[in-house]
Amino acid sequence: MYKQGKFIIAEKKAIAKGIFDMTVLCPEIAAITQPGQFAQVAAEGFFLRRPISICEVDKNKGTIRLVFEVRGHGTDKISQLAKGALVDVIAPLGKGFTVLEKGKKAICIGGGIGTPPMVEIAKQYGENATVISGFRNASVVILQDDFKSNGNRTILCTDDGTAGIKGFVTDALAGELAKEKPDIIYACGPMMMLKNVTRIAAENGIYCEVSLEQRMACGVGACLVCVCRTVKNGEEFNSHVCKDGPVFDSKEVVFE
Amino acid sequence: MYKQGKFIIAEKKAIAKGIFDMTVLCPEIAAITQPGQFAQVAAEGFFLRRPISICEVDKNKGTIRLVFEVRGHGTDKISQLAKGALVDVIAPLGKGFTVLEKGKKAICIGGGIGTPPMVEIAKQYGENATVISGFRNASVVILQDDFKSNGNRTILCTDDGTAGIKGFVTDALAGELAKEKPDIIYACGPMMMLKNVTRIAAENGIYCEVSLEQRMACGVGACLVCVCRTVKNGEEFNSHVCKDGPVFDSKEVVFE
Amino acid sequence: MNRLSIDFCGVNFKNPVIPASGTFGYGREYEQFYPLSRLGGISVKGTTLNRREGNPGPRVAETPSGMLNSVGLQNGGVKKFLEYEMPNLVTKGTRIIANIAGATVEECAELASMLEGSAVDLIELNISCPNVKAGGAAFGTDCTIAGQVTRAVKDATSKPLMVKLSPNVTSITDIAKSVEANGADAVSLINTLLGMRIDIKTGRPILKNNVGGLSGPAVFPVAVRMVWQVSNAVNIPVMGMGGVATWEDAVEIMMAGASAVQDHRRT
Amino acid sequence: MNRLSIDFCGVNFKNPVIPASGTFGYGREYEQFYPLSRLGGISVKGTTLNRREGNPGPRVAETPSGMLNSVGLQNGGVKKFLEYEMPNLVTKGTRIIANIAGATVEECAELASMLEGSAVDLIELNISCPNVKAGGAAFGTDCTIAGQVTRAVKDATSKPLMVKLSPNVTSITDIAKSVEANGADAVSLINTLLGMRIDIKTGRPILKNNVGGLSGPAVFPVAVRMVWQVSNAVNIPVMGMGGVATWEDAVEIMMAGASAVQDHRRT
Repeated sequence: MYKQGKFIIAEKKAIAKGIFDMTVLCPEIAAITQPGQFAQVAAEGFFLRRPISICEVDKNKGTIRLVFEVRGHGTDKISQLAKGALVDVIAPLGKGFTVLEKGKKAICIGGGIGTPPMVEIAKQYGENATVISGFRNASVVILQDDFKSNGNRTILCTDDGTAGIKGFVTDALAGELAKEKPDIIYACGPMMMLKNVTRIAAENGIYCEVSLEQRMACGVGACLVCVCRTVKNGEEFNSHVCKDGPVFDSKEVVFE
Repeated sequence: MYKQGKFIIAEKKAIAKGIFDMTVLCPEIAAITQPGQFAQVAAEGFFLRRPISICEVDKNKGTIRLVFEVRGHGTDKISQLAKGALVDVIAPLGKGFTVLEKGKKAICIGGGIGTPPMVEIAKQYGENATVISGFRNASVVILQDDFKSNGNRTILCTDDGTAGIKGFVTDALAGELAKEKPDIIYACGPMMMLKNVTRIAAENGIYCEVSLEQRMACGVGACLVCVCRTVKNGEEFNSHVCKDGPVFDSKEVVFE
Repeated sequence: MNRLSIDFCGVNFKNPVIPASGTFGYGREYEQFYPLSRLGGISVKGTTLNRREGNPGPRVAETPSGMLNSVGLQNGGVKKFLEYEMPNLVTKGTRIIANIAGATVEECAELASMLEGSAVDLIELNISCPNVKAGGAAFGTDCTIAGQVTRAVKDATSKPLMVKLSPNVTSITDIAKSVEANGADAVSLINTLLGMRIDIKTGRPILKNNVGGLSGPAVFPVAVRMVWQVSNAVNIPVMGMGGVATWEDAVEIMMAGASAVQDHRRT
Repeated sequence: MNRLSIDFCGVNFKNPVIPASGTFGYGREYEQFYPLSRLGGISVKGTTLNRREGNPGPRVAETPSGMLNSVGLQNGGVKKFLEYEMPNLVTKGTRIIANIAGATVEECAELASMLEGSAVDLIELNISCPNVKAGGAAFGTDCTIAGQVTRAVKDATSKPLMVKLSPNVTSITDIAKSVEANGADAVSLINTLLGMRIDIKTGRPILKNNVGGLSGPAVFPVAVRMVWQVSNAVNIPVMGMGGVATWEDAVEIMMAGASAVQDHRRT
């Protein structure tokens, strides 16, 4: 079940170089949104909507929060929408993260602009979640305070060491697993990162869910363009990020 | 010589049902604009600019005034631009009206949305100009006060008599000519009206200029799409409204 | 009485607007938006003899006022369509147009014959796909082959047959006349225009398949022109499609000669 | 040295970007915006043997991300071009591409021969116009006729010859190979796609000529695809055009295989 409509932008600000943070007032969407789902956002003058992961949901205020990077003319157009303006959104879309029962421990891993969807899922685990996020450098570090206000433990990595520790999130993950194994791992970011996280999780026998990206059109599973390669009981087949995902059991994703 | 740029909208208001009045601050354009010239106005999301006649020029304030009717999605888009916003304009374009020396008398005839260009040309003649304007009904009558503040004499006609006298501008013109013949007649409006004005002017031996309309693309004479049929010394040929016009000697226009 | 209802080559549609094949899945995805019973009919996504995985991704590229796609006819095959989709579709109270595509003339005929027992109202034959035996050239780009496949399918079915024409041809009227002469009860047009986009950051085509089908408002003027040409060249009804996004577009393409319209739902 | 300069079939252009024929007149209208000396060259509007009045209006219709036009080759004829336009153009310090169109093979050849003495750098032969002797079908839609007219023009001129190809064909690579085999020194593509719009208020086509040529960003994906196909099929250079509106578009169509670009100035 998803809704479409034009909703008021309650807040909008830039939070890093080319990265925007937009809060949309849409109670009917907020009420049914699960962690890890996404929204299809219209960019005026462009034929296709832009899929944007839902960073956070406030069911009391009836808002969803979209944190996105300007990657082209379309996302640039969306980023120009001002507080108080209307934004055309279809949400919530796709299959979100599996949430374990209270008391279970999770490690949430975000790579660059793959970090936003970790806010809502990490919130479900509070102090039982460790969030490992990695960025190119200090100028594009985002959402660390949001994780802290979730009560999460945070480990910040940058490629060049200009913020947090110098290194990859996978190094930090290995370090964490050496100390204690969580009940579940969530990851979103570049394919290479997801591939490595998947391998490490498998080696440690930990269930892992990854959130994938693909060029998308309808967003609801009708047009079949947002294909990704998956495997079940030894058989490979095509799944679709918008409907079968964006969240997949990492064991079922075929990484080239 | 014409200019292109994005200029600030100094004023914008609706002045009748579906008719908007926009004042644009563009000193470099205002400085060189002649009565009867037009502007090419960009409508966001549309490939072609919309040609709009220049209603009035204020060289001191550095503004031009555009009065236009919403005829489709493009003009509707332009009508949504707010005071203070930027509008992308190319102007002044085309060949304007011939202005006679002081003291000469003129009759200016506007039919419906063909009325706006009469404001600036009538202003040149002050009390020596009689403005005959015709509209479908009272709900779409525009610019009468502007003509009065020009010092012009005004004769208002409506098809249904809901404002001014009931009847066509051509009837009013015939009546005026019976009393006194002006040195020149200017007209802008539906082709049928222009055809009749042209005939009446010819019968009375009065020089007459008409401003034509045609679907347009480049607006500067390069693409040759805005064709109109004209005649000179007995030979018929195609002219182009954007460059050879929009104003033509009525004797040179071929009316079907 | 319903003033919107039409008779299209013997099939009664409660209204002339039908979502285009490939844009609407099997209706399941959009049911909450558009109760299927309100639609004139539904042209379900292309069905082949055997299950097809389709092309690798990326399968889509945005273009000005349109998009390119190269799904590659991914579908579960005709058996799954009959066993899994049809039982659901027949309960929806709308006309069912089965869109079929084969790699050979024989395969197209076999597909049609397998639909014989079903509740399918109208068969739409896609001839824009490559004819394996003719070196991969599309059936729809050659008058003779287009006629042959039409005749073979017509002989294999008792259902009305509509042939979906490719716009990537020198003379679409010649193709239309050939399929009409070979038994087509109707034609639908236009299928997508072949196009390409390149990612200037990488220098590589955006689509993994390099080229794909262009659809959307960008192609609408070509669709209107071809519908106008074809409806003036044949005596069978024309179903118009290609960038139809608004009610004004539907009116315009019907004014060009279409008796019904397949539109491209925008969500 | 100028890193942007290119050699295109023997003609040196100071840069590879050239306004497309028909969009730029003879340069006079845009001179104040774009000093002609800064352009790689100019492809002047289509020139015919005798003066042509062109089609009646309306000649233009807007489309999503594009427009239809049906100017009908209005121009003053080749004599006026040589006597009135050339003397002005030669002073501009840019390469001059003369775009010529004829109603018969012989007329095309005569046009080319009349340019012999002139300072024209490159002849662009438009084969998308109707061949009167072939019942009005465009030269560019038949491999044999396209080859014949190319050969006739090549034999009539000592200047490099570029043939402008029509996209309204089943296989543009076959046409390209045929004109290459018949002496073309280069090809330019794509010309406009045939399209139509209808005014739903009147039910009549917007263009007086009913159909017209579609140009603008809407057709860019088709242009990229055809440039890619043709540049992989022939050994002569390709000048790419069709909806090129931004520098990114120019880069993209050159990545598809074009050595130079004709763009469509937006003002």
